[in-house]
Amino acid sequence: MADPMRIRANVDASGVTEVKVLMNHEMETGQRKDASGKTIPAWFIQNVTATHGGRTVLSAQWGPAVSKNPFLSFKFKGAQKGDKVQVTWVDNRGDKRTDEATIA
Amino acid sequence: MHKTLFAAACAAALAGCAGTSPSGGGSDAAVRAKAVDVMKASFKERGIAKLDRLIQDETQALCSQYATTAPPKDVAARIEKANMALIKPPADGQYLGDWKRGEQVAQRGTGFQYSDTEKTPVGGNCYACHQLSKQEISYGTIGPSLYNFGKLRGFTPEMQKYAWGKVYNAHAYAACSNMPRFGAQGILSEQQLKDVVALLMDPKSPVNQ
Amino acid sequence: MRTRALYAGLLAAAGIVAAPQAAAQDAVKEIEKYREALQDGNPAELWEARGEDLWKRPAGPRKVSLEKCDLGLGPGVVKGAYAQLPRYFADADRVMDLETRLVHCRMTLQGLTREEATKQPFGAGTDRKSDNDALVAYVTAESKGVKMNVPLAHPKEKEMYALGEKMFYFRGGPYDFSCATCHAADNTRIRLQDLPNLTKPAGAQLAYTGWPAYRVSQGELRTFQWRLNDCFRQQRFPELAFTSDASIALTSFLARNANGAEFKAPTIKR
Amino acid sequence: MDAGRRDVLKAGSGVSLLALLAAAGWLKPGEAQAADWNKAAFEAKSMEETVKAFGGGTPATSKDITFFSTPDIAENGAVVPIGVASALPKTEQIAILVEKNPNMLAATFDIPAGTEPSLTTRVKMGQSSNVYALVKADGKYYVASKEVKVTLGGCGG
Repeated sequence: MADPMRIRANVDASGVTEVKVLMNHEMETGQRKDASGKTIPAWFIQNVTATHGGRTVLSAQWGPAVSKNPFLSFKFKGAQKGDKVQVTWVDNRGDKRTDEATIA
Repeated sequence: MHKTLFAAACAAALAGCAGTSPSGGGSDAAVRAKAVDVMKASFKERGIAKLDRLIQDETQALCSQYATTAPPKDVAARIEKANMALIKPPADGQYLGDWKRGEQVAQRGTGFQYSDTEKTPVGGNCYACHQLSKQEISYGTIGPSLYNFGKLRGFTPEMQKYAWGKVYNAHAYAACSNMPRFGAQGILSEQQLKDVVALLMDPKSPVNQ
Repeated sequence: MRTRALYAGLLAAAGIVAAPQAAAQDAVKEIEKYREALQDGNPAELWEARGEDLWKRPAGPRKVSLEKCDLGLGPGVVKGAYAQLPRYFADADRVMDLETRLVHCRMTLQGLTREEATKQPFGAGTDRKSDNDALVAYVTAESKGVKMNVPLAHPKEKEMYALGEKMFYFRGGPYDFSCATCHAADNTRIRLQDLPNLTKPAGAQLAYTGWPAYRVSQGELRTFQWRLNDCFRQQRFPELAFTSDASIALTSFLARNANGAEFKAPTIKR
Repeated sequence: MDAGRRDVLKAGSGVSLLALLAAAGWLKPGEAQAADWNKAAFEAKSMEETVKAFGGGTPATSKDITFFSTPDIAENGAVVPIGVASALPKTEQIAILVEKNPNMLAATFDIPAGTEPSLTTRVKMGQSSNVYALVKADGKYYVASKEVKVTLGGCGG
């Protein structure tokens, strides 16, 4: 199973929450070859969804050009300190991972 | 490469070279000898990189010994003379190859690493240390800029011969140079050496624009 | 093989062709900006988290965690330990760097064999994750902000340092390279990468306190043992064995030269 | 930089694409499921094809789209940080494209109300290239570009 994400979420005085996410993923392009000359199959995160209180605050579709061990940061309004932010990714093999962080 | 320059006996027991030790005392040489022993026990062969690469020839041993201080004049002269004797001119007497291929050799950094194979193309990796053509801004500064090498020095047969010798065996001109002995150690082929000399000395080469 | 991009790209940028020297300076400045932009969100944190879990989780035939491992400041003390390594350990009668000590603890505490404790010292993708990398990430991160203070009191520490210094200047292999070929002069660079002068405190401090690092070019966290190993690969030497005496001697030399500087790693690098 | 970008965009013919836009369902409520991945867009080789796959017409160049934390030169193409912010009212979607990658589209983000039209991520670049930020705002497409050079580094090999 995939390793956990690292999620940081901080709300500032104006009520804007900044979320920073690091994900564990190879993000293999499908264009590289291994030592024996065989193409390494594509393997990458396709969908990312971030939710707060059941509401989607960001959704993304990714291709294999997103870097290995992806990083993402974004900001949204409407959350308070102590709330939870959940992030889920799904890759092209159907693997899935959900982690959450408490907003500080 | 791989013929070690001179007999490696000196390197095998560096204490034996203590006559030229800068400190004159045995202790510095003893530490150096122990360091060599520890290194030999700490490396393992991998792929094309065998343990014989840790056996120093006389140039390597002397340049290690005098790494923090320049070698004394007589030692430097000895190193330069011995290395000069190793320079072989091209078989057909023509120093200039094709500067376009020379540029490829200058750009390429692979070859002789344990991650390479016998078949990996070998480069000169000149840009790692030198500025050459002005179009390539990703160049190193370990060695001097060679931009306009031929233009500044003149496109003469003597300068072609000098450029050949310098690339072939830099220690012949400057003892304990940082530059690999591309010809003397068998790193680059005769054709590649000519191509690099052309990169430096052909009036049409981007180096001279 | 690396992409040959810059050459063509810059030919097109007319202003740059006119002044190669200035262009190189601008390029160096822009690369600084690139490095800055990467600082926020270092994937090394993923290794740190996994390493903390490995440190605290019972494992090996004896089913114990590494929490009793003595990294030099007493059993279980992780905070600041890396800033005082390598050092002499009486229980092993040997100078050890962090990675050698971790192998020692995994053998003596958890009951692993040497083979088990040293297998896969460096990661290579998801299928070949390295426990060593993760543990090193965790332990080193616990020294962030701590001043380097590597001891040089015990005779064996002194000997290791002296041997490391000699190895630093050892020229060999088909290219006649030594560590000093690239790392003994001020203000030089290889291609566009600045080369620290490791023979002076400022250079050694800058370099040593920046490892381990997440290497974006490889997508892996790279430890100091890896750094040495890969330098020797590029020196065209045979392979420097993991936790070998030469690796510890060189680490002793470089770490001690970094004394007084604040430890900053794990960092993120090219 | 702008001239080059316009050349690329001129190639797109907006007319027939408008019909597609009307028929497009990619923003229909309830469709944003995990399985929702716009294969056609990610396989597109040009800006024109990519926008077409989104169901949009020719994007207009906009100064209201800005890059931040995006370097002019990347020390390594494997990880190029890209920050995009849109000041266009009703920004609904931000996409990042790399002109000279085998497939141009790297990532696309849907921005719901309450989320700022500003984000950062990191992409791979095979070579020096223009990077595009394509923004959908109030149903229309806009674009901005920035050139990022990728350097060679290190000891070689």
